Amino acid sequence: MMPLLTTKGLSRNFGGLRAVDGVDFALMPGEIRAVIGPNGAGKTTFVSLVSGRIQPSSGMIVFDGGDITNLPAYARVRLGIAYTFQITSVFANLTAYDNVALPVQRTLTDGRSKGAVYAGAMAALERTGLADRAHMPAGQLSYGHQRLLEVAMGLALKPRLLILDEPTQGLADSEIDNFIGLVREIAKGATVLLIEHNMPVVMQLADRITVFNAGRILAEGTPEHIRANAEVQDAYLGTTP
Amino acid sequence: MKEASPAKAYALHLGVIALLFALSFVLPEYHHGLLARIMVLAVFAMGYNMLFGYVGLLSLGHAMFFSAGLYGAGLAVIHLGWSVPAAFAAGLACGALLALVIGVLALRTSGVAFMIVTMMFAQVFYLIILYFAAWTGGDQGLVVPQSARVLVLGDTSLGLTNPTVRYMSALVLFSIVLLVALVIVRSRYGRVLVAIRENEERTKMLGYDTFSNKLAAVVVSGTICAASGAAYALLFGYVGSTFASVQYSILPLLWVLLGGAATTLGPLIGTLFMYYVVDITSGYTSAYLLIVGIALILLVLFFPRGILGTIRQRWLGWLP
Amino acid sequence: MHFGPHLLLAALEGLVTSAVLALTALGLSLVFGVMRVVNVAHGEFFMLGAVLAWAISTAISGHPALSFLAALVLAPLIVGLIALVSERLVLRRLNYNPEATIVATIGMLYIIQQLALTFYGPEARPVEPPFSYRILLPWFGYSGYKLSIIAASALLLVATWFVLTRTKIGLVMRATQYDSETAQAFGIPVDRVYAGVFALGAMLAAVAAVLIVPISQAHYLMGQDPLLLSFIVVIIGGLGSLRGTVVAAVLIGLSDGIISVFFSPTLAKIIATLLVAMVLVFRPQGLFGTASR
Amino acid sequence: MTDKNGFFDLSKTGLTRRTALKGLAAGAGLAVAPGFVRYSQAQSSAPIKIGFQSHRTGIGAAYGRWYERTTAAAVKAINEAGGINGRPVEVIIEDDGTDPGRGAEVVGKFATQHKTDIVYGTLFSHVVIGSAPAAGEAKMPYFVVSEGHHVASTKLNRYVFQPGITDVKSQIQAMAPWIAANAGKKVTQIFPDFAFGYDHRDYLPPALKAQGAEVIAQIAIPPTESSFTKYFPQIPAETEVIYHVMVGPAVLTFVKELGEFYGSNRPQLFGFIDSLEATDINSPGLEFLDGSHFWEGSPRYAQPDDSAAQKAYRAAVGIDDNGAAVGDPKDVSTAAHMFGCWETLYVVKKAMEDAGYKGPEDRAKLVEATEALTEFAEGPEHPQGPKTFNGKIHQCFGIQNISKVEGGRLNVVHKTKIEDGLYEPEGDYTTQPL
Repeated sequence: MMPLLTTKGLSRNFGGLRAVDGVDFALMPGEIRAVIGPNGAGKTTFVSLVSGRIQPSSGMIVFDGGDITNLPAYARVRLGIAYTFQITSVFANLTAYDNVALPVQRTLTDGRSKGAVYAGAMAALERTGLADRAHMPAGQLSYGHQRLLEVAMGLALKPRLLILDEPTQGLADSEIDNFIGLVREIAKGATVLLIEHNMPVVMQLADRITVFNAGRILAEGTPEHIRANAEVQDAYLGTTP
Repeated sequence: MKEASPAKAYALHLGVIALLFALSFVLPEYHHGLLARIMVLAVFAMGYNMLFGYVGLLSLGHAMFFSAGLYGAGLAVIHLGWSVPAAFAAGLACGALLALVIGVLALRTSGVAFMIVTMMFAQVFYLIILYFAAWTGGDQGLVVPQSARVLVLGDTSLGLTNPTVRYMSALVLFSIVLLVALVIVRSRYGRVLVAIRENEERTKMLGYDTFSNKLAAVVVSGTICAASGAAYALLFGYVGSTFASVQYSILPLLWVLLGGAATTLGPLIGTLFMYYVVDITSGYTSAYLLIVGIALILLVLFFPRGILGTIRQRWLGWLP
Repeated sequence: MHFGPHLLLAALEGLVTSAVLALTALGLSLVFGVMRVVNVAHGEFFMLGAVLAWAISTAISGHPALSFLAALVLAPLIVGLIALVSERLVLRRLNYNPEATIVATIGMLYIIQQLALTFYGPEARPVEPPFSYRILLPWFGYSGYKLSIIAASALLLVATWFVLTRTKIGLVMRATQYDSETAQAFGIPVDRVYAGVFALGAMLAAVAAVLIVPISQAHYLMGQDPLLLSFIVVIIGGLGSLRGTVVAAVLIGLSDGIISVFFSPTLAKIIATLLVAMVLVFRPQGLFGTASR
Repeated sequence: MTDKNGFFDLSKTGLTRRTALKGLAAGAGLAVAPGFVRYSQAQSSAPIKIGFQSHRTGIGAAYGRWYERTTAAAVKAINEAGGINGRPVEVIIEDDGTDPGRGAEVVGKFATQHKTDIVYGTLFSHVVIGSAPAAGEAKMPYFVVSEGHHVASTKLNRYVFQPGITDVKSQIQAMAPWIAANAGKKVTQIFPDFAFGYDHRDYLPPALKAQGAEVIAQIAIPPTESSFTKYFPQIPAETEVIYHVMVGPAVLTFVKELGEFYGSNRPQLFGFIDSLEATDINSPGLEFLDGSHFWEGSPRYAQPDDSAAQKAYRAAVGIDDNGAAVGDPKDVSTAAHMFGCWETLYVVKKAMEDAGYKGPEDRAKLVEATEALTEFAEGPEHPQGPKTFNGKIHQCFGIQNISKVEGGRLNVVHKTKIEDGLYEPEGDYTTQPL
């Protein structure tokens, strides 16, 4: 099977700092992949490169067999790469409905889905359990609901690759359980790339784990494999309880 | 916000149009004439609001779009002898084309730089009008001959200098632009514009080419302003460089802020309000600018969202 | 006249323009940089400085140098006070919201302009220069006072630079500019810093006006051009960059003078404005600013 | 004053706006409610209402004030002598902000709210041109005191007149013989790069050529300029006369910088006093002008040969022998132009009386009566001098003064003849429908 996403020698420098340094990465369709690593390891920079929010200094990115290195972010979204922000950035002054209607109408325009904006948006809200809050301004939702809305927006984009940047950050335990269910649900139709600090969540969800350290891939493998890896223990797991 | 009470919003707007229509028959002559002018300039404000209110792009150069329409239409009549509809179309085309060019350049910037760049392009436009004084009349401007300001519809010809014809022409233009604006802001496209205003980065990550959307908004906005300018030239018979000066770039901003940015009726309310404040105070004192200044400060202190914006915030959440 | 002397003259004229522009723009830049307030009334503070200079120099009889000096000290102080009051009464209550302050300062612009028209009148009035020495060059004569403006402005700019970079006041201002919330947390009275900066900005404009008024008369509408030019200088120079502001002022002043040697004046203005606009389009952060955000 | 409709409650503003310049028959006849109540001209005691479009704010404000003073003086004189057709004259002032857009609105306001009989008084050309369509549409006689060539160009409409001041084309043409004979043959022109300057740019060269002189350089200066030195190197060295017509608040700078540039070793200077209207000729920095010459419409300083009419006019307006306000020597008048207000009002009076003018319904008659005028004799009504009037182009032509700056005053050294300023008419308003 051909990988959905590959990167070759992907690098990004900020001034003298090599935030991402020659990363070769491959992601198979249908996978749930977790990216872990200590703070400053380059995880967020890496997914930002993949989503097109920042441009690489060198290297290339291939999505579904096509070179997307020079595509602007919005074009990548239209190809099916959706990105949910680490810091919640829903449109606070717009209603939850409008927040979701935006991605829905996008997919309609692109011809990637059919039907009406209203139905599509409500479906995404139903799926995340926000339907009854559709007409509340997003800024007035609780933090947990805002995170869910963020996911709903990602879902509404009908992604083939959904990038979730620390989705459980700030969520209560009960919310996290719901969330794990939701991601599994999503993974039935899409490939998921997940940056996560919460190790139990990672271990429960991920098919494979990629460990970043200092801008490079330190290790990659199944959760069991990673758990057993001494280097990873050293660099990362050992420092967390 | 969008799906709620569409009927109410349309009813309100049609009601406003009906009211303006009815006013034509009861208003005293002076206010009748003044209102015709206000409606034309409210179109200018609506065009400005399209960009400033909904996309959040603060331009200080919209006088150039207004005067592109003004000169486009006016000079077509004066030098080429075009008919009123053709001249109006020429004005629109000039505005749209100018907006496209300016948009492509100015949208490379944002924030304060966007303000300054638009202001400077407008200044260039103003100076060009002065430079080609042989055709534009320079700072003195030109009169559009009364004999040419006749609208021929089939067998009837309507003189645009007739107060009723002028009022109704202004009302037709105003109504069309108002309804177009309402449709746009309630459309998918309008939703995208607001999203860009709220968070452009996020909008990009939802798959929107924000540059193209903003460019389209600049063109729509510029074209509406040009429509106002073209109508001004044809209805009131004068084209002059004053209308391209920076003062006329600040005026629509004021009108929109007063009436309420990102409200469809705000531009009309703001223009109306400002006109009557100047008109009334200039009767009491020659220092009316003082009163206008104080009024502005009081408004911004106590009604920071403008008149309609405050009403929407406090009482009528469904106002578009 | 031959090309060389012509160019020299244009350059001298450009430098005078630059000197005044640099001071005015610096005032705007401070307010803009520290408070994030677009002060549309800045040009009116400039005008007030000139008008007050006329009033003061007419009230004080005696040698022109004496009355001019009095104006140079008093006019900026009065303007600073007026700015302080308007900051307290209006801008602070608006919480420095960018859009609201634009409207409010437009209101201030109208008020100041109208008051000047009412109390000062519509005429352009001259102020006698402190000294009138005509420097005779081989090709043309030139005003000695104009050259002294360049020197005075340079002196004031150095003084401002010193205050901003070498004193505690400057540190406090820079801290507020960098992050007002953190500054507040560190016990910096942000509120008072804002008031001070607004007054200082207005005073710089007033000083520039007092300097220029002996060669260009006080008039109640004189604030418009400096406002537009200052905005351009501030943006081109890059926000909050003192060096950038000065360099941009010199650049714009000189280009204004020198381009007019080669083209018909209105065409020269068109070209100069277009050039500056294009710089902004292709380098929106200004020539010296680092990319914002 | 009653507010009969109470709709917009604007009649109160009307009251304060009405500057009744002469104590006139108060009472019911005066009450004019804007709006629903159709205004019918009451009987002969009702005042003739003149809407005065004044530059109270904006760039023209320095002129507007003196135009108002002259107008007040003329109306006072007219009313004391029994008014027009036995009816008092009332002036209603509206500020146009020296803005053509607002100007057109003000004309509309006079026509439809104040219901004035005529509109009058505009100075700045762009305001005249911007307001003219509104006047034409309202069929409102519009008497301007602008000196622009716009009226005589016949590009405006049949309702616009300029019967009180010679237009600039004629003025320029009348200057040429004197310049060629007395100042020099090689002339460099410096003028503002806008319409006012273009009249000089276009009309002076042919006029000088006809006199055997020539314009060797034309230097246009943008209206936004506040410093001029950088333009002076363009003045050719062989220049014998610098002909300057700068206007606006920066003219003092212009003259001072010219002085710094040339020192005492300067060419002859000839200018239009427009540069220095409302400015004391003895201001610091203007010493340089000593010995130079100026066009003046009407002399600022009292002259030894002033007519009795001129003396009476000066006293009535309240200017002293130096052309400043009586009691305030710093408040210098715009003497060269403002006489036009006085004379225009007397032309209006004459035309209204010729037409048997009763009210707005007679406006067409007033237009025709004005067009029928041909000559104005020098006298109390025309203190500046005799004039001819061309009804086809709605423009009057009078004598012009050339004054020399000597010892801090302007002394008239030459008076042109009316014929010096006559030119071929460029059109005919009387063929337009009324």
